[in-house]
Amino acid sequence: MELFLMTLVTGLMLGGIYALVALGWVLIYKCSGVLNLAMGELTLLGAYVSLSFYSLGMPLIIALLLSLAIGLILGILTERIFLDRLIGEPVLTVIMMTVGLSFFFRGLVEFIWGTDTRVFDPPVFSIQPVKIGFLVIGQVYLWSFLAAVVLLIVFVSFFKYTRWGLAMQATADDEMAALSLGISARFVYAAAWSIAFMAAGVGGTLLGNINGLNISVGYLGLLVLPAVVLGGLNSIPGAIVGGFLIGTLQNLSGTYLDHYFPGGVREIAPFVFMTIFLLFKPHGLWGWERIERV
Amino acid sequence: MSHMPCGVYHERYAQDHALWRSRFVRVKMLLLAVFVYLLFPLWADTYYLGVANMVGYTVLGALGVQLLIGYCGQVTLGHAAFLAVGAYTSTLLVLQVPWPNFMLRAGLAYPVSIIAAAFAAGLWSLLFGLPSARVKGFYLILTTMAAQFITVDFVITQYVSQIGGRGQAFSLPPGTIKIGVWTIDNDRRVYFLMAFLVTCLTFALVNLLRSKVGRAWIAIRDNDIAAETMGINVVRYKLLAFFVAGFMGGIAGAFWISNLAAVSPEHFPWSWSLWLVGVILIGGVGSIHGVFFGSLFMVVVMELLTLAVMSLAGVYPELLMKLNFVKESAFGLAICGFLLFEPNGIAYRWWQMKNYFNLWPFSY
Amino acid sequence: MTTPHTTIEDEVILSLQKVSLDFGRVRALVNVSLQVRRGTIHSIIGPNGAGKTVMLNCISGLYRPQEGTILLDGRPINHLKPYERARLGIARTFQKIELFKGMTVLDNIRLGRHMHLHSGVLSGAFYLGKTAREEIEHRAFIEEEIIELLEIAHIRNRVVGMLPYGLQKRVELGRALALQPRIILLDEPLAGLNLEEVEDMARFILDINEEERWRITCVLVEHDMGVVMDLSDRVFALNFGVPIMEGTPAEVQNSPAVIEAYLGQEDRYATRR
Amino acid sequence: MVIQNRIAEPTSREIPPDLTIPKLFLQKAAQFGSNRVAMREKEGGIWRPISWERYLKNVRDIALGLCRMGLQRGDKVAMIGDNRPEGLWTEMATLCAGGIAVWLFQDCLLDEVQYILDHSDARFLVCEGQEEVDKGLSIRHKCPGLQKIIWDDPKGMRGYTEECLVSLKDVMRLGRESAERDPSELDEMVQQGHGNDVALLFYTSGTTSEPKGVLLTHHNMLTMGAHLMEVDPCLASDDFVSFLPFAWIGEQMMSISCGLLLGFTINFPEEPETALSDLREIGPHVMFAPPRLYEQMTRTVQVKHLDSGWLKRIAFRWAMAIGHKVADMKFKKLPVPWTWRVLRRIAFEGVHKKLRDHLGLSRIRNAYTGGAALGPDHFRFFHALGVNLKQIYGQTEIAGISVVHRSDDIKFDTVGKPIPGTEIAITEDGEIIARSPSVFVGYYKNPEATAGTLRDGWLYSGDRGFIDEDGHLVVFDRSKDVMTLVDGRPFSPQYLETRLKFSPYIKDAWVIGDRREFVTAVVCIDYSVVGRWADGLGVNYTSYSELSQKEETYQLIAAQIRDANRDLPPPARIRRFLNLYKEFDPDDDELTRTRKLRRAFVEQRYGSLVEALYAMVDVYHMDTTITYEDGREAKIRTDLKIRAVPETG
Repeated sequence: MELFLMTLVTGLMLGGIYALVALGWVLIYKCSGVLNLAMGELTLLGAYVSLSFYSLGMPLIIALLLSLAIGLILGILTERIFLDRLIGEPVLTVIMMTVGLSFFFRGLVEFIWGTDTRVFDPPVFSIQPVKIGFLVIGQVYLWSFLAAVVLLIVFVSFFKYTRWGLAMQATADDEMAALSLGISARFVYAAAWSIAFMAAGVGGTLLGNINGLNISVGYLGLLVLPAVVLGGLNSIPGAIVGGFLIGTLQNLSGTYLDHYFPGGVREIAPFVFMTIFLLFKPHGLWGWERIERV
Repeated sequence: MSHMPCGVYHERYAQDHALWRSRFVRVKMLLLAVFVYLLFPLWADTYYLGVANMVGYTVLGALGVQLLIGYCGQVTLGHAAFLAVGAYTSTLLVLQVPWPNFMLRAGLAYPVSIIAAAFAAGLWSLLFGLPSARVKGFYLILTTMAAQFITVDFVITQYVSQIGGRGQAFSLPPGTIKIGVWTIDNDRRVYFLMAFLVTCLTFALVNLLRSKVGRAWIAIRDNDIAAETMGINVVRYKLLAFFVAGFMGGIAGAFWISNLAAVSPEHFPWSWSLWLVGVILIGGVGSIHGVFFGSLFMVVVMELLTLAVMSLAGVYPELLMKLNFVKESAFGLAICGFLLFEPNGIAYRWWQMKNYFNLWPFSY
Repeated sequence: MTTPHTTIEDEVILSLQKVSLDFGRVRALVNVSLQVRRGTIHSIIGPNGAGKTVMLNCISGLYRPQEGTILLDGRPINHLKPYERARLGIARTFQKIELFKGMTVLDNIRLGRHMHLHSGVLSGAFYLGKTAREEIEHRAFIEEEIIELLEIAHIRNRVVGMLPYGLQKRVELGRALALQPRIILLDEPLAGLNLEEVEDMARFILDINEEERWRITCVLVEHDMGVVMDLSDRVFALNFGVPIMEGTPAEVQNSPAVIEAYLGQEDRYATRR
Repeated sequence: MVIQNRIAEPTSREIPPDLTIPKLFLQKAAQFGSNRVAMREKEGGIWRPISWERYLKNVRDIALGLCRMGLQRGDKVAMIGDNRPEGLWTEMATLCAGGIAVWLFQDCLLDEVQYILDHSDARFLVCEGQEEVDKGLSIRHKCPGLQKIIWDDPKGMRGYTEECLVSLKDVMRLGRESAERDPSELDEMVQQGHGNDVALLFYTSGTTSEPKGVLLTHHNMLTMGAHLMEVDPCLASDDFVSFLPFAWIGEQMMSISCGLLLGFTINFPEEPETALSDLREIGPHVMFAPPRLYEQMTRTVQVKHLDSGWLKRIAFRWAMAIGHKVADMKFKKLPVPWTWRVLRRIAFEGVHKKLRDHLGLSRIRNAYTGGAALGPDHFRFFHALGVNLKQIYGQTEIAGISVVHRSDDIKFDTVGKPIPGTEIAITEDGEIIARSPSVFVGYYKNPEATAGTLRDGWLYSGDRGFIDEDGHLVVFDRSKDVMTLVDGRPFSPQYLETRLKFSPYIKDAWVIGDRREFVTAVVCIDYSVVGRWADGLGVNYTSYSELSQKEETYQLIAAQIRDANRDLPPPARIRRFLNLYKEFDPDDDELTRTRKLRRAFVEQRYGSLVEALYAMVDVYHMDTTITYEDGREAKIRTDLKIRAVPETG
């Protein structure tokens, strides 16, 4: 029981980070219909940028803010250069564009920072675990989780209450209507990509704090996919719930199934779960019943 | 509609249905065969043969991807899994099965293993094609991705690789790969095997595409509702497409072990799946020519890049170490560039060029 | 008006019994019953949104009605998938042409032959023996029976998407004919055609209905009242998913209920000059 | 009679007087049997070959079938339909049975059909399908001689129950049964024939009066074919595409006479509409067509060339310039220097070869044009491509041909030299007369006309012409078409019109000047070509009439006319012109169905326009009524500009 709760809680905490990245993913899809397979590389890029600034001796917050700023610029550039012209193209084209981007960014990251695992040095969070009741939780997890939750709240309130957020929602629902309200779709697309870059950067930085940073952190970008599929691709709450679910599921299967299937169950379980889930509920938990053709 | 020179007419349907309908094309194909089977292997040294083998391997892998994406409309991002299944099946059969002596002497073990590998990969692919009965588009892409991770990163890495207790990689001692009396132990022999397999699989796919099965696939790609009212069992044909694509992938994988000293999961990463899709995108989706153009283009460009980096190494030695990262980025940029500037791929350009000269000196 | 067929006139080939279909809160079909006799041309008329196409979709299996039974030759086919119904001899054309636009006319019609072809993957891959023989046999069939009938020899190798609309309609009919169906469901085959093309198409419909070679029962959804009244043996009128009446063209034409349904839409549904 | 000028060609090929077409047919069929393809028909997308053996069998069945149905020697069998093997079989069968074949044009009006059927006393009418049967049925009661209507294509024949209708299948079945009883019957029937028997009854298109029936014997047809083949031998392996009406003597000449004499393969297109693309598939070695077809080909090339990219355009112009240069040298019989030969070779490989491929002339050895004059520009165009195009001159009355160019001796303003065995002379009135074994025996049931045309064995053609210093015959346009200016100088409007129409921008032209001081023209621009040209310049227009009246268009057309004027003597040059606000249209009776100008009609219709052209005004206001396709009429008020053509420099 204790083990179960422990696993569950760490899972949830990890899930918070997933949810954050998943949010960025869904945002892009909602606004511009792009199914983004480069999310993992966005994460990498953001994390490495923060790490670099941090290694220069800046406080983490400043490093993070700087990486957010760079994410913002990169987001706009990426959208402008690569994706703007693909509006209305077949899904495969758009997906492959993000695949191309992912190769490009990964190569770039590897080229600049190499493939060795790098850690935030000195560690940002104390290694001393925190005890809450009978639960023992690494501080890293706790703080990461809190940071993720705070950011999630910020983003969600941004969509719910600010003019820009509403504009983005409007564009997602009906581009023509949005245009008639004087909202520039191009602006919204760029904004979506910027926010995605920023969310991914934060997520990556947090993950990097937990296990150290190497190229496999980019795997996060793939784990996000089961999360958004569970949520139904175009639902922000869905993505958040999906993120938490996947984190939990991953941890649970790592703990309980590893015994039966030694090896990488932890990494594979979300995908197996997703495949089975899709067979029964092809549109996710909150998705539209819309068939898209590739 | 294909362009035919004046004075080419057919008196029988067999002539009209022939693959190569005019003498010009037949001569062209003959010259191509002479080049591929005679001139090139005579002329090429180990380096060029190596490059050619890489091209051939890419073609073999990409044919299945082209079938699924280009002709059946089922996007797959996990094709390397089936190459891996093929490679591992073949390797295990060659290494682990106590073949009777006469078979070993006759060099039958490897050929038999190729066929077994093809079937194994085909069935494995069929299994992961099952969701295509229910899901489409992006969801299908995800399940094919799942195929990659489950197959390579889980089943093969964690279980298959442990067979025989050799650890991660299966080494293939020289002389194990034998077809008949013909030991495939150098690049030239690998080249001939490659050329033979590429010829066979290309013909098989081209023929399929002009018969019942291929037409059904294309119909499903273009308009699945109309296809169903034509009496086409859409699910069956989708699964068949997965099977055939996996089958071809299995052959590709089984072929590739002849070029490897050891087989390990690293040979079949997810990026290789993506690479294959990139190849058909660059070559041209829905075109057999495209498979060849894309493979040639990608392999040759990568080789040129290597050469360029080598020559720069004097100035900036670190570059040499980071060659792979440069390649990765370049591949990514190539895909992006093609999607932006040549979205129909090289095959379309080729078609346009042919058209330009066919219509010469007119434009229509 | 066509001459009545004497031989198998009374046999009901297709029947809908109390079929109802809802889309959410929208009632698309309400208790629709229909008996189509073998060898007849049975038209379904009704104003826009009356549920005519929905009826065809139910028959061909694209929609599953929530209630009621659809019988072919007295056997229920409700549970069958569209492709299984096609194999029982139901072919159709679509209101918005659903051809395979990138293929040639010939390949489109070849697709219609799909279920009459029997070669598998292996023989297809070698394109020898059975496959090659079969391809030739069916090519001959397509040429002699369909291309000849529909007068599309001059476009056989053209890509369908590039053809004018009227010819596309004709190719779609050809593709449906290639199934050698017993019943053909024609969803507005005349829509968007010019006068000459309408005459051609009407002639083809009569041909496939009357020629000894084909003898296909036609279920026709059409707006062009003039042609409907000329071609049909029976007419079935529908409004908002509810059957209004069924009868001979003359009866339906003079029925007050039908006139009522069309009231205010006279202009749109007036026959072509 | 004073014969001023006479040329004759000796012949070495004698046709035995008792040889008939069927006898020759049986010989060839026995010779080639099942080894050779007699004809191909494109059907179901492939060219189905028909061997000589099958050909013979089908002809036998039809011939015997017709006999069982009561065909007697000397009976007429009328035929109507497109070009298809069945047509040729029936004709051959008729000849075998000793009958006389009468071909009707597919587009004959009902009155004509009735006149010809009635006048020829045809007992059988062989129709292709429903359309022709309908024609036959509707005039049957007016032609008492007509007994049976035979049809071939079952399409749409479902509901026909008339008693006089028989399907060709049934006829053939009758014949087959008969042949099984007596296999030698056909041979015996054929042996009864003699070369002097009448084989064909041809009705010459009656532009002025009722059609006249030309009676041609077997000997006429065979000698004509043999003599033409003496000039330009064909090979048995050659291909010929039969797509022009069988009722045109030129088609009979190739399909029946030459085809039989040599046994080349006759190819039938799938549909009349696909004739040109089918022609391209076959790539014939020999063809004979009226000028219209060649004009259409050059026009296609000219128009397409304007639409192609700059590189293609430059290559085309360059290659055509070389081609023209070399062709001109050949016309003048100058030696071609090696430099030009090399250039021509390059131009040929680079452009000409491909152009010929597009036109379906890749394999052409001899191309003939006849029936009317082909403009010199067109003529030069084909020779520039290396197509050996020759002018043929002849009438139905002389079995189609009496004069033709020789391969190494082509002058595009002449029609060449008489074929072997033919004598040509000019009477003192300038009329061309001819004598040969191919001259017909007379008009059917019209002795007065016969007497007028056939005197002392000479055929009086009614054409004017002279024999030039090289021994070539030069034919003026049909006498009635040559016009004279007010000062008595002759000029030929048709000639000018074809010259104008060589320009891709000009679709039709009407040249005026009979008994006037100078020559003027009414031009119909080619809307699509001029339209694209205007788009390129950024000229805005919304309709044909607007585009035709643009100042830019006038300048363009003026330049075209100036080009056409270039080599002409000053009096024959076009001085003033206007662009018509619409195209000439066969539906408005301004053109014939073959797009020939109905001069008399347009003169009457546009009389006031003509006056304006000579009234030296710059603008003509016109009110006119036009009838739309759906029968509506509309009044149109237009201002038509009239411009002078700048002098040629």
